[in-house]
Parts: sequence; C-alpha cells; structure tokens
Amino acid sequence: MTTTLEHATTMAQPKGGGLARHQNFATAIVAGVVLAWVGWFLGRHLFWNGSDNWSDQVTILTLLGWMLGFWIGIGAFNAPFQWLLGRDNTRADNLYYAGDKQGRMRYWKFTTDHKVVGVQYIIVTMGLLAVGGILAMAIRTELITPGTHFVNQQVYNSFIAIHGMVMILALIVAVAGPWGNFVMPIMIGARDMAFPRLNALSLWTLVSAATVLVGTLAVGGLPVGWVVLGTIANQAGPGMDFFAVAIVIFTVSTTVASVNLITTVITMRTRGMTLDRLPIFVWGTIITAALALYAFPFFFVAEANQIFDRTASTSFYVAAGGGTSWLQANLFWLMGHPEVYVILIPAVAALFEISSTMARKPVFSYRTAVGAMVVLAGLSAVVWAHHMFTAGWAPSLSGPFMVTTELISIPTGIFFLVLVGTLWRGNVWMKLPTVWMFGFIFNFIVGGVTGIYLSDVPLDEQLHGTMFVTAHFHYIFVGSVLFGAIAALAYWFPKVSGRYLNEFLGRLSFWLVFSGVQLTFGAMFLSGLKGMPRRDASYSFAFEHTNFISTIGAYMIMSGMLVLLGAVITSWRSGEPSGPNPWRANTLEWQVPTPPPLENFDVLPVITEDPYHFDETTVNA
Amino acid sequence: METSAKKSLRSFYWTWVILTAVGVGLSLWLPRRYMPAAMSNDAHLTMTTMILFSICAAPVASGVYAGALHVLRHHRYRGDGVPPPAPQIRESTKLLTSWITASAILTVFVLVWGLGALAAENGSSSSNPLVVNVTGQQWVWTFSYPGTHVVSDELYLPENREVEFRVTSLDVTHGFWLVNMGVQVDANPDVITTIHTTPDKLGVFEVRCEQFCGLNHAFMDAVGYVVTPQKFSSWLSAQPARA
Amino acid sequence: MSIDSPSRDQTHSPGDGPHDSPEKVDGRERLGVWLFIGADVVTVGALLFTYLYLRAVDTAGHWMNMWGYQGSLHTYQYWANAAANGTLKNPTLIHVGTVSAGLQWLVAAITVLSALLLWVGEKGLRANKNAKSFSATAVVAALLPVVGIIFTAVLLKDLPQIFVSINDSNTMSYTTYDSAMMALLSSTIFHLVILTFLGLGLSIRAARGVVSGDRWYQVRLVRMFWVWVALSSVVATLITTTITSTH
Amino acid sequence: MDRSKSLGVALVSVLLGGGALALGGFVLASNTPHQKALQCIESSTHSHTCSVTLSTFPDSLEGVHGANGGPHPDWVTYSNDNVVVPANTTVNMTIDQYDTGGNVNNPFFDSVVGTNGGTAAVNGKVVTHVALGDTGHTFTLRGIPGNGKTLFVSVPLPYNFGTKFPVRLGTGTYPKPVVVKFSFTTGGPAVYEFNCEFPCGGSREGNGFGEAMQAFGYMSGTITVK
Repeated sequence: MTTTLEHATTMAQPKGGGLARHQNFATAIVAGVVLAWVGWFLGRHLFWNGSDNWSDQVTILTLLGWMLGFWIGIGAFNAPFQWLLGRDNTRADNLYYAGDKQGRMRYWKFTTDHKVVGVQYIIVTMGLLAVGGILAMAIRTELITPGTHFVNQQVYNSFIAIHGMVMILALIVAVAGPWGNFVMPIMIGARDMAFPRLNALSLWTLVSAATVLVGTLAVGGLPVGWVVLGTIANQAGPGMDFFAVAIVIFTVSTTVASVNLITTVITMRTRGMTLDRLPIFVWGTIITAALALYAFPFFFVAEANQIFDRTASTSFYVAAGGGTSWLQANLFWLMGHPEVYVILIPAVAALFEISSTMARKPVFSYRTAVGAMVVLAGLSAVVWAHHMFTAGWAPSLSGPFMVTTELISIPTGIFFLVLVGTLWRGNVWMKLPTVWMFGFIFNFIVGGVTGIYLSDVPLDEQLHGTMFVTAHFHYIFVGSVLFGAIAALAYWFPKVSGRYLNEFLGRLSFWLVFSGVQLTFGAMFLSGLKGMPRRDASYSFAFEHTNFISTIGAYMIMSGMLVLLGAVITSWRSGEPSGPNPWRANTLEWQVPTPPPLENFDVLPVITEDPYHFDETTVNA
Repeated sequence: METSAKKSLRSFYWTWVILTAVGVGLSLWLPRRYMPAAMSNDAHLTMTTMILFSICAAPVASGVYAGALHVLRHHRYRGDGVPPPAPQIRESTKLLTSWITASAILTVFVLVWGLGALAAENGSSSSNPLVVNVTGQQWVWTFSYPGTHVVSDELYLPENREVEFRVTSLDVTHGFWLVNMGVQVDANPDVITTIHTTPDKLGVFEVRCEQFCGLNHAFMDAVGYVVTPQKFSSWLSAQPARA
Repeated sequence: MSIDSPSRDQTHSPGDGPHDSPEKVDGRERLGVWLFIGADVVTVGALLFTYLYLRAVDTAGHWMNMWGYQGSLHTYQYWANAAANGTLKNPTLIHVGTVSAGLQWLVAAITVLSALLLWVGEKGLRANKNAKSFSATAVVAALLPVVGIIFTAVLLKDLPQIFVSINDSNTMSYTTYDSAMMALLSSTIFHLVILTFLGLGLSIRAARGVVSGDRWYQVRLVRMFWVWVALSSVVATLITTTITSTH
Repeated sequence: MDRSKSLGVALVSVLLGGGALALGGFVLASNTPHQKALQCIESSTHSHTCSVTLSTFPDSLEGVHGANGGPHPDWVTYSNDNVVVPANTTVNMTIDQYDTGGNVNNPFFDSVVGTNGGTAAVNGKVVTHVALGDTGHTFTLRGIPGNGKTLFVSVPLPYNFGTKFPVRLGTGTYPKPVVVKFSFTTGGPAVYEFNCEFPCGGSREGNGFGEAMQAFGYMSGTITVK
C-alpha cells in the first residue's frame, strides 16, 4: 500500500487548549447546572402558561440542558469539536487524557485509561446499589406489617419504580462495567480499549443518566411501577420526565460501551489469541455487548415516544387518541427480556473463569459453554411477549412464546453443568470468590426453576403480577447476579488494589446475605403463592407472617452488604498484600504487574494455548 | 483410590435420591398448603400443573445440589497454600449429551403439558356462557350483567356455569384477577379483553387488581361470591336498577 | 501459556507514539462504525415498528381511513359523533389527513443525493488526490441535509392534527398517525444534523490538509454512515407512503 | 487484620451504614404529608353514633394545604385526608360540596351505594342517585383487601350550580355549599381508603385522573376505625 493513512499523522499540533486541561467532575456539574438553568429558563418562557399541564416541556428542556452541560463540562465534546476543526489530538494530548502522571485526580476526569474507567464503574455501581438499597429497605420497612404506617401509598408508589430501575442499572453495569473495562482488555492482551474516548464517554454518560434517575426522587418519584406502562406513565408527574430522559441518556451509554467492547475483542487481541483461546469471561462480555446493542434501542424508542406523548400531545400510549399501552409493553419487553441476560451473562461468565482457577481445572466443555451463552442471547430476543401473557395482547401468540421461553431452560441447564462440571474432581480452593460462587449455584437453581412456572401460560395466569414473580427475579438478580458480581469483585479485587478482600469479613457478609436472601425471597414466594400482588403499599392480614419474615431477611441482606462495604473500604486501604497473581491463574491480567501500568504491556505477549491448563509450574509461579 | 472415588460417587447418588424425595414431598405439600382454595376448573388445572412441574424440577435441582455438595465434601482442597493441579478434564461427550438430552426431554414434556393446559383453558365448553361486563377504573371494579339492569361493586357468579368476562378500563391499564379462579387478564382502556372460566365451588373469593394502577392500587379489590343458580337469580332481581 | 520472544512491532512503551499500524486502526474504526450503524438500524426499526404497530391495530379509528373502527369510549368517533350532535360544548375538529408524501420523498431524494455526492467526492479524492475539490464537494454534501432539515421541519409543522377541546380543556392534539410520523420525522432531523456536522468536518479537514488524497480513510467511515442514513430515509418513506397511498 | 479487629469493622459498618440508611430512609419518607386527624364527634344523646363533616373544594386555598394553597393551589381537594372514627358506630357524615361538576365517566357512581338505608340527603332531600351529568365529586370508601369487603360506601356529591350567596372561607370565595348527609356503620378496627371517582384531577391524557387524584391528601384519604 502506497498511501499513508490519516492516523499516521503525528504532526506537531498545538496542544488542546488550556481550558480542556482543567475539566473534571466539578466543572461538569457546574456546566450541567448552568445549562439546566438555561433550559428551565427557556422552557418557562416558551411553554409555561401557569398550568401544570405544560410543566413537562420545562422539565424536559431542563434535563436536556443538564445532560448537554454535563457533557460539555466533563470534556466529552472536546474531541468531536477538535475533529471538526481539523485539529486531532497529539500523542501528548492522548497521554494526558489517559491520566498519565495525574495521581488520584484522574478518577475525577474524562480519563480514557480503561483501568481508571473500570474503577470508576466500581464506584458508580456501589453508589447505585446504595440508593437502590435505601429504597429497598424503605419498601420492606413499610411492608413489615399490613397497613400504611412508615410511608403512605403515594410515597411508597414513588419508591418502588425507582428502586427497580436503579437496581437494574446497577446490575447491568455491575460485572460488565468494572471488569469488562478493567480486566477484559488485559485478558486479551490489549493496551487499551479500541476507542478509549468512547469508554470515558460511556462512563460519564452513565453518571449523568444515574443522577437524573436518582433525581426523580426529588420531584415526587415515579409512582407508576418500573415497567412504566404507557397509560399510567402518562398520568404521572415530572418524575416520569426524569425517568424517560434518564433512559434515553442511558441508552447512549450502553450503545457506546457495547460498540467499544465488541470492537476491542474483535480487533485488539494479541498475537495468538484466537477465538477458542479467549478467556471465557471475554466471550461473556462480547455476547452481552452484542445483546445490549440490539436490545436497548427499543427502550430508547419506547421512552422517546413517552416524551413525545408528554410534551408534544402525541398519542402513542393515550387510548383516547388511538394509542395503546401494548405498544409500550412490546417495546419495553423487546428490551426488557434481553436486558435480563445482559445482566446475567457477564456474572455467569465471570463465575466460569473463577471456577476454573479455583478448582485448578480447565473450564468444563468450553465450547458448549460459549455456545450456551450465544443460544441464550439469541433466544432472549424472541421471548419478550411472555411478560404479556395476561395483557390481553395477541392471545394466539401465547403458545409460541411459551415454547421459546421454555427452551431457555436448556442453555441455562448447561450453565449448571459447566459450573459443577468444572468443580467436579477439582482441588477446590475455598477462598472468598468460591464461597460466593456456591451461593450463586444454590440461588440460581431456585430462580431458574421458578422461571419455568412463570413461562407456563396457565400457571402465569395465576402467578403473574404477584410477589411470586418478584421473588423469582430477585433470586436471579440478588441471589445469582449479585452473588456473581461479588465473587468477581473478590476475585479481581487484588488486581485493582494489590490487596486481598478481607476473607473473614467477606465470609461474614456471605452468610448474612445468603441467609437473608433465603428468608426474604423464600417467604416472598409463599406470599405470592397465597395471592399477594406486587407493588402494593398495604396487604391483607393473610400475608402477615410471610411479609414479616421477608422484612427481617431484608435487614440481614442489608447488614451483609454493609459488612461487605466495610470490607472493601478497609481492605483497599490496609488489606493483606496479594502480589500480582494471588490465585495462580493463567489469564493475562495476572501476568502483568499490580497495579497494571498505563497501556498494560511493554511487550505484547504471544499466546500459544488457552489459559486453562494447570500444571505444577502454575502452582509455584 | 479408585474404590474411594466409587464410594464417594455412591454418596453422591444417595444425596441425589434423598434430595429428590424431599423435593417431591415439598412439591406435593407446598402448593396445596399455600395456594388459594381452587374454585374453578382453571384453578384446579393450575394446582395440578404447579405440583407436576415441581415434581419434574425436583430431580434436576437435586442433581445440581447433590453435585455441589459432593464437590464441597470430596473435592475441597484442605491444605495450605495454592492447591495442586487437578485432573485436566476438558470434555465429556457422554455427560454432555446425556445432560442435554435429559433437559430437552423434560422441557418437551413441560411444553407439551403446558400447551395442552393452555388449549384446555382457552377452549370454551359452553355455547351459552353467562356474560359479565367488567369495568376497571381507578380504583374500583364494577360489574354489569348484560340483559339486566344490574350494576354492582360485588361480583356474583352462579355455580357450574361458564362465565365470559368482558373486561375493559375507563382510564389506565388494570389487571383483572380472580384470585381463587386462577385467571387474570388486563383491563385495557378502549379495548375489550375476554376470559372464560367455570366456577365449580360455592364460596367467597377475591377479585384483585394485579397491574399497578396508581395511588390506591393496593386497595383496588372486590369481593366475589359463587352461589347456586337459584340464589344468583334472586340476587339479580333484588338489585336496584341503575342508570 | 508461554510468551515467546516478541517481534519488534510488539515492543512498546507509552511514550513511543502511536503503537498500532494505521491499517489496524482503520479496520477497528470501520468495525465500530458498522456496529453503530447496527444500533441505528434497530432504532429506526423500532420507530417503523411503532408506525406499523399503530397502523395495524388502529385501536380507536385514529388512522387515516378509519377502517376497523370498534372503539368504545372517548374515541375519535365518539368525539366526531358528539360534534355532529352538538352534545359537546365546544369541540373543534381540524382536518384529518396525511403527511405530504411528495415532500417526504423530496427529503429522501436530497439525502440520497448528498450521499452520492460524498461518494463521488471520495472516489475523486482517492483517484485524483485533490483535497481542495473534495472540500468543496463535502461542503455541498453537508449543506444538502440542511435543506432536508428545513423541509422536514415544514412537514412537522404541517402535521395534520385533530384538535379537540372538551369542557375548555385541550385533551388531544395528535392522533396515532401523527404521532408515529412525528417520531420518524424527528429521527430524520436528528440524522440530518449529524450528517451536516460530519460533512462540514470533512470539508474543513480537507481544506486544512488533514484529509487528503493520501489520507482519505475517515471519508470512507463517514460515507458508510451517510449511505445508511440515505437508505433508511428511503425505506422509511417507502413504508409510510405506500401505506398512506392505499386509500 | 486479626479476627477481633475484623469484627469491629463489621460492627462499625453495620452501625454506621445502618444509621446512614435509616437516615436516608427517613428523609425520603418525610415526603409523606401528615395532616391532623379529624375526629368523629360522638353524640351525647345517642350511643354508638358520631358525626363528622368534610368538604370538597374546587381549589386548595382553603384548609389543610397551607398558606395560599401550598404547592398546587389550583388542585381540587377534600378538606381532610385523615378521619378517625370509633368502631361499631353509626357515622353521620355531612359533606359540603363547593365545586361544580359534569359527567362522571362511570354512571354507577351517580348512585348512592352502601349507606344506611341506601340513601343520602341532598340539601335535605332524600335521594338514591343524582341526575346524569350532575355529579360534582363522589365520596367512595372502600375496604382493605383480602378480608372480605366490610365496607363499600359511595355517595355522589352533586354539581354545585350556585353562584349567589358567596361564602368566604380562608382566602377563597365559594358558592353556598350543596350539603350531602348520609350515614354508615363501621365494623371493627381497620383502615379504609376514600377517594373521589369523578375525573376531577386534570391530566394530559384527558381522563381526569392525574394530578390531584394521584396525590395523597387531595382527592383521597383514609378513615381509621379505632
């Protein structure tokens, strides 16, 4: 090839303006608030006529102002603007944006280094879990006895949806965020993600979306349930505008992150890292990313339609104008079911990785495990209407959707086979990650089996909309995904901090959370079987005992999670030093120093076999 | 070495069998103990399905639990430091195919049963069902009986006659759920959705909203009564005519 | 795993300058653009799904030709009847119609034209290596979408609406047809704004010599997206106008 | 870190974190508006009888929402959202209706349901329903779920056509109220919800069940039987 490519230009350009080098989280907030005020001011003058009916336009403009300001303030638009003007970043600029020689300050900036982004994701996830946790405790406190005493039904209703959506967001990023960013590029032998700036963009977009979502609490919450069914959502106050804008922004974040993850894995693998030598967690990450790329645009459109309904008097979901909630339900669940696997697959893939290392054995039937994840991701795209069995929408499709849904149990079954098969006849090292993994196996069976009931249409016509459903997906989300996420945290914590996560506190936390989950959601199954509906601020005396047990269990989960938080904070500061490869694992992230240097490898490794062969040398390494 | 492995395998099988037995016991007991008393053909089918599926799930769940317990008992590394490498087993085609075959067979069974039950629920057995118009609104159900002037906030149904509910909503989406009858369908504004069921037991039952519908959703319920046909017609005629 | 002795191009430390060959970076960015296009395909697909879904169910006879109307409550028909009977106090019905298909096709044609223009420009750049003439072509290609935006805004402004006022409160302004069209047209505007930005960027970069006959790879990236936008506008227009033309 | 220090960390985490959570929870829960309970005044002449008076206003300028009507002065409201009545008692309820009205969207709520005798007195006249289209609000009281319905009372509050004889209350001026009297009998201790079934809340989709209808303390409340 005779042409020189554009990217090869390293002509000395003037460095990015001095202003760009002073941007950080604080300037982002300032700019966000300023533009939010501008949006509010404009909205007031353009639309406000003194009636609450028009407050939505003002709210939406204010929030768009916030988002735009936040992006400008954090520096997300610097690069596109410079591109427009034909001034690309120099190498020095790129090093600066990667956080080179900036100490802790780099965690507060638009930093492109994938390890910084990974740590930022850990913090964001913990923050979201805290908010969702407070709301969960408020909900369970209200439900400790029948009647409305702690909060009335208005406040209760405004909590439940925010709890749901905040936790969904937290779990979507809980594994793929921190570890897909921190360890995944090292695992494949890359020096960074394919698009480092997009990496930072996805993180900070998530932050701005999360602030808007949590901000919903300040404007009267979201009294519509987390599925924001079209008709009821149209009735809600400004909280619904916050929600819709948060989702629209969040979709930008996931799309950008997914594109980045997929491109990184496909194009950045080091020499010899063929697809059948990929660590299985990397497979989990890209399958998830591909699924997210497909699924979240539906949510984007669902909520954009909602915004139109509320600000431009359209009638997508307004029955009087010919619209229908079923449209919203279809769009929502076209995203909603794939999203469950977006949450689940990274956790499962991380556990495959952990099980192999901890059992000192290769991942059992690696190809089948990858195949199962692919099949699961594919199936999840064609099962969405099982959430609508009782909606009255297209009853003739119940049969087909029941078939596709129940087929899911086959790939899910393979997950168990792979996990237990990997541990079988191993020398299982009972460290903290392993303990949480066994908790996962126990809970995931419960969540999985109850899923079979719900996919059966006749049974669903009794169980739909009850606490049984709530218990089912909490066994999946809390009992399985959260356990997997904590196992991953315990496993990779030494790589991030150079220290072990405190074993004793971790186990104490495990037993509190594990028993709490059994009490809370086990009793919740019984409430649901008896016929207690979801999302109710009060309930009949028939459900008194099971709800009391659930609340006690919830406090145990809370205590356990707080102990874990204490363990993370103390271990990060003064835990037992671990060295670069505490688990004697073969994957590449353990072969680099801890903490990994900027750009990870001075010399890119060449891979000659997959990382799952354990022999005497790996013991003594 | 070989014998101890065999011995430990035997303990695995025993654990599996015992756990399965416990699972089957729970399957037979829990639904009957905790599910609301069945008052219609659909509710009976629901109960049977619940028990049957639980029994099917028992060996699968028990197998995984027995496997995990077996690993905890026999394959845990009890020494200090890094465990030595274990046998580097990567595949077992036999295990894989038998596992997939077994789960496929169970899935197909569950599917066939479920599709059959679905057909049984959807099929209408009566050519002359009692029609009840159900209106959901925030946060009350009202029931009207076409052909009469009766509108009521309570639902009266005659025993052993198929009922066709025509459900709609005046505002947002509600979920019409006859708790003891095992049927539910959403009440959608501007749309009429239909469900059938045949009450087959006298008594009082609960009508609930199971789709979140706003401020007082938790309080949106109604009482239903299944009465003899004679009582039903006398109740109808005792009701005041409403506009 | 073993780590062989590295070949020279794999040795690198952070200060050494760009560490991946330009070919590699280009392939990476092309994949990224394809993936973004994929996400955009789903988004536009979801918008068309919205359109087709509302079109198919037509719950309250709010589509253009009122077929299959079986509404029961406060529907369009209810209002129309009430307006005819005079039972409502002051209902006002403005015409129910369709978006001007001609203007919609014009916007699609403009987008296609701009895509072709950019493509021709790219070909010229790669063959003649004349950055100045490419810069001129790109600026024209970037300004065409602005014209498209103006026409789309006109379409949005003239969206046929049904305006009903009952008991002094304005309850409904846009029917489902208008709603679906509004979302589609907004998406068109959004895409055209991006095209304008990209086109202007290419033009400026070409003028400054960053894009040139030797360095044309970003032009290809932009052109890929541009062609997709043109394609999507044709598909969307085709779907919406073939359906509107049935009555 | 040794075992005892770890336990200390665990304890501190749970106490500090639990405290923070509790604080957060209570701050969030403090959004709950608390209105002073309106007691049903027991009759001195008849045992097991009490009387209570509620009002319905076209705006929130009068009564419980604070100076100048609180955050939403233009929302319709009941005068109280928190009524306490004794158990196993006949409640003589008087509701002063100051608001206009129109078509209720479900004709069922033009009728009097569940009161003693199945009737109500409107300005002294005994009725079982109000004329179609003349409903202003309704007082609809329902039982708590799951225990069999022990109470269901629904009384239409007619359209107030009056413009003469303005009554000044607080900062608002209203027409002379339509006085609706009815009675019902409570059972054992329980909590009941009441709200209005007339679409009076205003909302963007036009069904009238938004805003005031979705906010606790405007067109809804509780009756606690003690």
